Amino acid sequence: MSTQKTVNGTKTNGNLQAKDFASDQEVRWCPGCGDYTILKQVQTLMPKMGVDPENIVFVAGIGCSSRFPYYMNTYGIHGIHGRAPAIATGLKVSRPDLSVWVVTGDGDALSIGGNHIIHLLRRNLDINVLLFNNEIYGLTKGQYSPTSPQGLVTKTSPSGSVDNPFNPLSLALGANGSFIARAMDRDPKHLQYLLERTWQHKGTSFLEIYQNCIVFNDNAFGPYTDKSMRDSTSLYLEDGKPLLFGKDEAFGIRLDGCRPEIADLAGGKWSQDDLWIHDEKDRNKAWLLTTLFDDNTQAGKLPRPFGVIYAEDRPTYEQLIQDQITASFERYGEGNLENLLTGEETWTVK
Amino acid sequence: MSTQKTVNGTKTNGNLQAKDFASDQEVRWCPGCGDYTILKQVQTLMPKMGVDPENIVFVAGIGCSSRFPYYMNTYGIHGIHGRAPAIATGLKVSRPDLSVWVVTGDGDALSIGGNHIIHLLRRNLDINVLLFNNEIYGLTKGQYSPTSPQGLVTKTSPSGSVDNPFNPLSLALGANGSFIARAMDRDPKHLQYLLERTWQHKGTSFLEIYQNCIVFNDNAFGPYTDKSMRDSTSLYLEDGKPLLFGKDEAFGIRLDGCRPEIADLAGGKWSQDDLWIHDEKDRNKAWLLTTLFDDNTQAGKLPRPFGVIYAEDRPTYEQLIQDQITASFERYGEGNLENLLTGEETWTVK
Amino acid sequence: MSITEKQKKEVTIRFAGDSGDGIQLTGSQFTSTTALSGNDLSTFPDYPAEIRAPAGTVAGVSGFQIHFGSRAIYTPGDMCDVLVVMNAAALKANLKFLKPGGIIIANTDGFGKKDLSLAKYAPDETPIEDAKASGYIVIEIDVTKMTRESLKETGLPVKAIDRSKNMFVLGVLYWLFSRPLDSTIQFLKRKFAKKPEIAEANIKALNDGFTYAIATEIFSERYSVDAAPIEKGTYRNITGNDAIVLAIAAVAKKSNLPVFLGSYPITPASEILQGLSGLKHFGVTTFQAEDEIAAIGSAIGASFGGSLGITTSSGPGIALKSEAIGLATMLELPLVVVNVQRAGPSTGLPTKTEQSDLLQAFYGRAGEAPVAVISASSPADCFEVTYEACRIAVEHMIPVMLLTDGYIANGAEPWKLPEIDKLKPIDPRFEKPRGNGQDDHPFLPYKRDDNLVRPWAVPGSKGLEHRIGGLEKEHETGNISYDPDNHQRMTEMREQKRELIANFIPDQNFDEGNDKGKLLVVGWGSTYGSIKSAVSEAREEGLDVSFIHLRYLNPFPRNLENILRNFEKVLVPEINRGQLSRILRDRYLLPIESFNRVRGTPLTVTELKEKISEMCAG
Amino acid sequence: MSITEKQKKEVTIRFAGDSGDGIQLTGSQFTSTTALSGNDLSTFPDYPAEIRAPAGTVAGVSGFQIHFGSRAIYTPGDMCDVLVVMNAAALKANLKFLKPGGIIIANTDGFGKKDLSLAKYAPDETPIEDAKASGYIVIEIDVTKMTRESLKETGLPVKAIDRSKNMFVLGVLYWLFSRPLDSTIQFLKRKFAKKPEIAEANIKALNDGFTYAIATEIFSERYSVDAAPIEKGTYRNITGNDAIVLAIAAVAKKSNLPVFLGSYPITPASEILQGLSGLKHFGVTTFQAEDEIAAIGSAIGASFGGSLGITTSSGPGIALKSEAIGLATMLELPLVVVNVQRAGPSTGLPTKTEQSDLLQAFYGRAGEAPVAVISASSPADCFEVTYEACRIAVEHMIPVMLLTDGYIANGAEPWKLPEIDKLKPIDPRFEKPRGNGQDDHPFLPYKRDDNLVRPWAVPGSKGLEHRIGGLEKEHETGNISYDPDNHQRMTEMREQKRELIANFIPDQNFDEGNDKGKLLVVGWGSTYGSIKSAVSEAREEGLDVSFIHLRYLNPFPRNLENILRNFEKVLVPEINRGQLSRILRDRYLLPIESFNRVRGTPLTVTELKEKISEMCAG
Ligand SMILES: Cc1ncc(C[n+]2csc(CCOP(=O)(O)OP(=O)(O)O)c2C)c(N)n1
Ligand SMILES: Cc1ncc(C[n+]2csc(CCOP(=O)(O)OP(=O)(O)O)c2C)c(N)n1
Ligand code: SF4
Ligand code: SF4
Ligand SMILES: [Mg+2]
Ligand SMILES: [Mg+2]
Repeated sequence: MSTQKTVNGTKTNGNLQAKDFASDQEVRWCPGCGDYTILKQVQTLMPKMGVDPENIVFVAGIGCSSRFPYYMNTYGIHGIHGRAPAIATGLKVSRPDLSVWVVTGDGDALSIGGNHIIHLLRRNLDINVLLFNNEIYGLTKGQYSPTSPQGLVTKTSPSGSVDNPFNPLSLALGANGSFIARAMDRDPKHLQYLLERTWQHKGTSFLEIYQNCIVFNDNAFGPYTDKSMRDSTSLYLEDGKPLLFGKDEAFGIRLDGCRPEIADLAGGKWSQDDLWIHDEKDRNKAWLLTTLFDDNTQAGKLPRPFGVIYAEDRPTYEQLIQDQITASFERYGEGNLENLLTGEETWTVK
Repeated sequence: MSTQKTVNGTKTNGNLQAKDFASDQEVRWCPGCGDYTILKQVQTLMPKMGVDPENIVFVAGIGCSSRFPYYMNTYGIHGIHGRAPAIATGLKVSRPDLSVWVVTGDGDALSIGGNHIIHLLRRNLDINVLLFNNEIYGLTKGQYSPTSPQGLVTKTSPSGSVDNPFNPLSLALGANGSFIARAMDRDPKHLQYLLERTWQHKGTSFLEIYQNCIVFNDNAFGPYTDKSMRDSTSLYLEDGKPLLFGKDEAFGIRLDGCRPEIADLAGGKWSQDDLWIHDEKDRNKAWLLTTLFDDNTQAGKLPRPFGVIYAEDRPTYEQLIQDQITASFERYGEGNLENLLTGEETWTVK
Repeated sequence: MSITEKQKKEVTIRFAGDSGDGIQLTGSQFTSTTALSGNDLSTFPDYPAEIRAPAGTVAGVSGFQIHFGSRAIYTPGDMCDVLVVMNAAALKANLKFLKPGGIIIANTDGFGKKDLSLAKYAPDETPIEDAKASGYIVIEIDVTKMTRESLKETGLPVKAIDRSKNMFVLGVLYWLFSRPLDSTIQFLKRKFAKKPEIAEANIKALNDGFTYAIATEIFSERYSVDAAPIEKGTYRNITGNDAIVLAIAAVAKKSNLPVFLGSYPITPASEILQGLSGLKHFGVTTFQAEDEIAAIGSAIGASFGGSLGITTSSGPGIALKSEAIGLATMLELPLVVVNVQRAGPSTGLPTKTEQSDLLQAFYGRAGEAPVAVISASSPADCFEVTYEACRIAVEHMIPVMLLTDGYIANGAEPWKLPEIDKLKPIDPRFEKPRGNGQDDHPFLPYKRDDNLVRPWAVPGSKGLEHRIGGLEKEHETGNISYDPDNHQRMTEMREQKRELIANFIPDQNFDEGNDKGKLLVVGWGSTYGSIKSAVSEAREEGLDVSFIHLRYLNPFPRNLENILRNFEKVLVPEINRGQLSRILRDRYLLPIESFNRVRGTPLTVTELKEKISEMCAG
Repeated sequence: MSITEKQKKEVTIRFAGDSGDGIQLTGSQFTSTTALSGNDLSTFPDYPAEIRAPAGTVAGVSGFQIHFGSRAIYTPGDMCDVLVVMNAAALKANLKFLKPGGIIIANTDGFGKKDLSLAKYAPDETPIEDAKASGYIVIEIDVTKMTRESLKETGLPVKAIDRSKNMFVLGVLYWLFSRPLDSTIQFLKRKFAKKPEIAEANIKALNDGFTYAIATEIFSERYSVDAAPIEKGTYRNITGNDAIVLAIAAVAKKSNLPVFLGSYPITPASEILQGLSGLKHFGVTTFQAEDEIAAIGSAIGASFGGSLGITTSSGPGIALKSEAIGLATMLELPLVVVNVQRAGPSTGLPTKTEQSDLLQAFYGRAGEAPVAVISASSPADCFEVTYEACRIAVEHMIPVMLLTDGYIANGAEPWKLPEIDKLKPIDPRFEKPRGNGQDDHPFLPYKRDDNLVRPWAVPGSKGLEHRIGGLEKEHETGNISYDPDNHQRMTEMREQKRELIANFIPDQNFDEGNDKGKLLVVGWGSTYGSIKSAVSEAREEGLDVSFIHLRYLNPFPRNLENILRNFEKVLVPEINRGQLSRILRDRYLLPIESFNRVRGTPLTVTELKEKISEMCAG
């Protein structure tokens, strides 16, 4: 019998290291699975937050990715399929002091859990959502998911999936998401940066992480991670900086009205000054960024953006509720049970 | 005992009139409810479609609006709360020959049914969705809905709703909707036009209809329907035409890059040539249109658009499935049961 | 003509009119006055299924029934003595509830040609004359005319004047039942504090109705009903849903636990969410979720965070929660699931009552997922039962299903205010955070106490970090375990934990009769009043019948089996197809008989009494 | 050393190794060859819970058990005679399944230091020596070395060579059980048709394994198992999930109905969706929905449109479908709901087996929502049962819940191919479109026939336009009705319609024993094999025990009560906490005993036989 590992009571977060956030449970993903890197990066982030482990909760649904909480030496719930956002919402509304994380997969979040995700996003609770997108159902052994590309042959789509996939970031923006970003397992440094941003954002942070399922959908993100291609297919966004990509940043993106197009900086026609300058707060342009990618596997097409696509400050749901609670106490005072039970009209039998 | 009314067998649609599409069931909405107009306009549309009544099916969830099928003299299902898109999907996939309509409310479609709606939109079945948005739960007597404005006082939000509402059209666009439009009960002619467009579109048509709940949320759309205000708050879109609004079309909308702004045509600074020309096929601009409205109750702010915001031709889900079925028959011939049962390896006991 | 004054032991009145006629208000005012007069009483509102059906139609009729008396009253009455109808549709919809020879007070203005046709009477029908011919006593009053007459000096517009019609009628009834007007007058002053002219008009109409009844001698008899022998104390009137709201506030106060309600509106449960949404200053947070699954999910999340998580719904919504209830049985966190049952299956008859979710409560989950089940027998009983449900959930770390139904949710009865100090304490099993000491033993989230209850380790507690989930867990450590023997053991423990609750609930007592004999009637839930009335009437007739009414359904009280075995026969009346009777038959192998009806309405005392007589005779 | 040839009546072999070792393939090849040799057999794969646990660990062990014999075989066997282990973890995980004194064939190359440590053996443990010391016969083969030796001339890379290790072992086993190699050789040629060098290598390894066994004289005994007396016919091997797929294709063909499957993947039901998704040319359309609710919703929509709607899932997914199943009971459309049960509650042990969703199938809905329930007893039985479920759904316009479980879903056994012509006809109750004739009677969508079945009126049929929904419906017209008596009547009719199915299913027959006597064992579902074995063994020992196995659970066969009453005692063995036994006790008030285990595994014959002996003695 092994016991659940608990953080040594004497350490406060300041002294902790990534390994202190690893639980004693054996990590059981397939060798080579992208989930490992993400776990490592999350564990690396934890000490930076300066939040004591007992004030952190990881909530997950069901899926390979959703096993995540078992491996974190914090509080954790491995819930039911698709419902992590709902569980996390109840937790965060009632415990705004906690740092709450949702770990979910493309099936968990966007198939069965689609409704909860979009409602979480519009409500804007301060919850960090890590969506491990491997464009497949891993745990159930290889059926297509709502992010699988049309035509993907899987166990349930022997002649190719006919489903037009979701664009998770467009969906999140359409659902009034206040923080929308994309990372990949194969670029751990950038992932680490985005995890930090995710955590820093006050409100629902939606971080899509491209995650390779080596067994059932290997190399789905090859175009963005393979050395040979990634320069021309991946665009790294930086706030206030022009949109540049390609080997030696030879290309940029400019806007012709509302239409983005590639500007070849070598040609002499365009310089960096002509380029679209990324503004994380511009919701209209955020839409363009989420939809930029549709053809990007083909040469000469627009690249796929990674980084923070949109970040908006707006009140969190739990704050608005806390405000109402405070106002309620101010207005009525601490509830008087006797008065409440008595109500408006009574009579007495003697 | 009254029997369910059936269309007289001798008439074909060509001879039918709106009233032939009214069932014999008493319509039981509150007097003055916006649902009546919509029912009338739908019944008016029916004969125009040239589809025989037996080939039309109305599917609904639960809500005041969802009682709709009972009043149509076609086939109909009054399902369970939020699930009409799922029921309609099974029907349409298996019976692509039928004209399938989903009637739903803001609670039915966007609260409990949110997941099914977004999946319907991405899959793009040729189903016509009429979303009766009254920004309230009518049937359950007045709780706030996911489209109720923040701050609305209802039975479940005595100090005002803290929920940031969905923008149904942004959500639909984010979910890859191929046809997105908005109408209102109080402009029946325009509604009739949009119903026609809804029906004509091949793919999932998403028509949001502002509908007044006279009992629990009266006048929620007053700003767009009241004579005194509607000129400056409502923008009627026409494909290929500039965006004009205001009394005597005195104002237009122009685009400063990606930022829409009001152009006062009287001032002399701007003429109609400077205006944004509506293009139903432009998805980027469609996003701008869905988000145009946020401040529109205040003077001088951007108006709210009505009409077809976006219309895209792309293959329907049922067509893609039919294609696979055809391909399957072509490739394997009509399935041979004996061969199938036999499988790859058998042995015989004598 | 002289007027006879008659003493009555009990009376049932049914008010009926169009949804716009203020019937519910009239009813509740009559109720208040009756309560203040010291009668025992029970009421039931009968709303139309539609929000606002077209005025004047049968679908639009709103009803309110009150049964009061100088003896103990348990039901709103099967049939009424007096039927007040404001229009033809109201008569059409309600005549079937009037006792033979009963009194009809009819607003003749509601029986015009158009009214008759809206009510779907045939053109040549004369319902009032027909009623007289059938032996009913019909008192005809042109209420509209009399009210307009009464208020013509007020200068109010006719529309406003017509809104006082119900007060005129109430005045008539107050005279008929020898009631004082002052309570209603006070009420009207309060209600229309900001519109004194409206208050005045209503008060005048009320007074004039009263005077009208004296002056016109339309009645030959006048009634009085003495005060009932009621337990001493301070009372208020309460509906079942309101009682649940109050109980939850009481739990928050007494347990010092924050309470979190995750819910999604549904008839007839919505009022609980509505009521609690205004009680933030009692430590109750409400969350209107996007659907029932999110509602229970959020409640589970809140329970993990150290709140008492509650979720409320009705049958179809509870069905949606099944999977998450299963999760809660694995997590072993406190959770209260309130099911205000309605008539099913599926959407069924959403505004009508039924008790047909009992088997769902027992068995409606995948796998062996034991929950506790408890039920309320009347509107007032909802308070104590809800309190108990919360106590059990917290102290036993288990989901508790609380069953009420549309009938008690909307029905009202007098409720004796509880003494707050005497409410049972509620004692959460919180695990203490680990300090820095050497001797801290490792934290074992699934180490159970003598009652098999695991500790509640709340985030924020240092040293108790742990992970829980729906996969089978290893005994004590709570780690995932695929071990066959462990699964057997944990399955048994979860079940056993539920059974051990029996040690923390009272033994079953008798509501009527002796502890052995010929016939035992066993009830549960909202049928209490009907059964109580039927059994006590049968006993008055000398029949050997006893009655127990179960509050705790799973586990049952420890002495239940003994009680059952002391009777020759057992009868279980239910508003379903015999669900409790199935459970008892399985459990005790006794030839239990089921008396059941699914008519969307309470069981009638008459029918039930017949069945009792029959069984006592047989 | 001479080799003894021994005749065996039955043998159980368990293959075990790392997930990468090709264990399932080895097992299924041994199975094919055994089947071709005319033995009766039963198999069970035992996959790891993880997709790919780290190589060499206990969590990563994959197992395959086959039980075969010259007599009838009903289970894959409680314990095995021969255990083949490819590494230390495989031994660790599986030694408990080996009979005392049994044979271990161990790949010594899998017992290095690293292997022992990965398998979590203590550093000083020597599991092979320990096994010998405990009386097991251990045959040690360095399979890796021998395979590399065997294939060194092929020029294949070592990695590829090592992939043939399993064939080498299979060769050894073929020798040990006197089996021909040709079936596997043919298979390898087919499988690697495009890579002949790989085919050749595998064949060589197989041959060399066989020769190695002869040459090295590692065995002192060799076994043969004669053909079993099997019913004549053509057989194939089939898993339960595959049998369901085939049955649905057969239904589509025989009924001429389009079949629509709406499903969402879930272990252990996914293979049905997967299998059917390739059968479009059989008239089967599959739809992978966004969740379980959409899955059943789409199936209901398709049924309304004239297809046979089917939905498949496992316990937690079925829980989510509860509300929609309720709708289907109101709509009275054909619907088949397949529940491939797994060990619960909640996520439970998703890859393990249990029968604990029976009460959910009976009662897991709001309101009185009767459905038919039917269950499969073995992989092959899934074919006929699925066919029956579809027939009942179509002919009685009712949702049918079909219960199987993880054990029969993944387990395989020989299946005698059915004669397609002899499959029962399936006859939908389609309503004819209305013509132009004067004499057309009005269409009444809820007018029932003698079996209380309503007509199926499909969109596209002129003159049959109608609206249905979840609100209570008026008898015959199907219009919404709030009438109390109508609700009573419709509730009874829906129930009665389900009961009348009893007239269209066969009487219950006996699987073992006489039709009266001391002890009757009643089973259902996947426990068939274990019970059959236990009862037949007990009967061989002369015990007075009979056995019936129920396929039709709701309604039960008409003669069930009579059967039960003819025995002194009744025992119901189940892999749950006694669910069928509850139902039978309630129904027949008989003191039925429950024998139950929830260990995620089939019941063991041994334990069950003990219980039977005990009851026969008592
Ligand atoms: C109610 C329910 N339905 C279905 C399942 C089966 N299931 C478990 S995980 C999963 C999908 C996992 O896909 P994803 O969320 O993308 O996670 P991944 O395994 O790819 O990380 C499914 C369908 C379940 N556990 N519960
Ligand atoms: C499963 C379930 N949950 C809740 C309900 C209760 N309910 C019925 S309609 C409705 C909301 C209706 O709102 P909307 O869809 O906006 O329709 P409206 O009445 O406003 O037209 C709710 C919560 C239900 N019938 N079923
Ligand atoms: S199946 Fe895919 S996602 Fe799951 S653990 Fe294996 S590689 Fe990772
Ligand atoms: S409640 Fe509102 S939406 Fe419903 S029928 Fe009445 S007015 Fe219409
Ligand atoms: Mg995935
Ligand atoms: Mg609404």
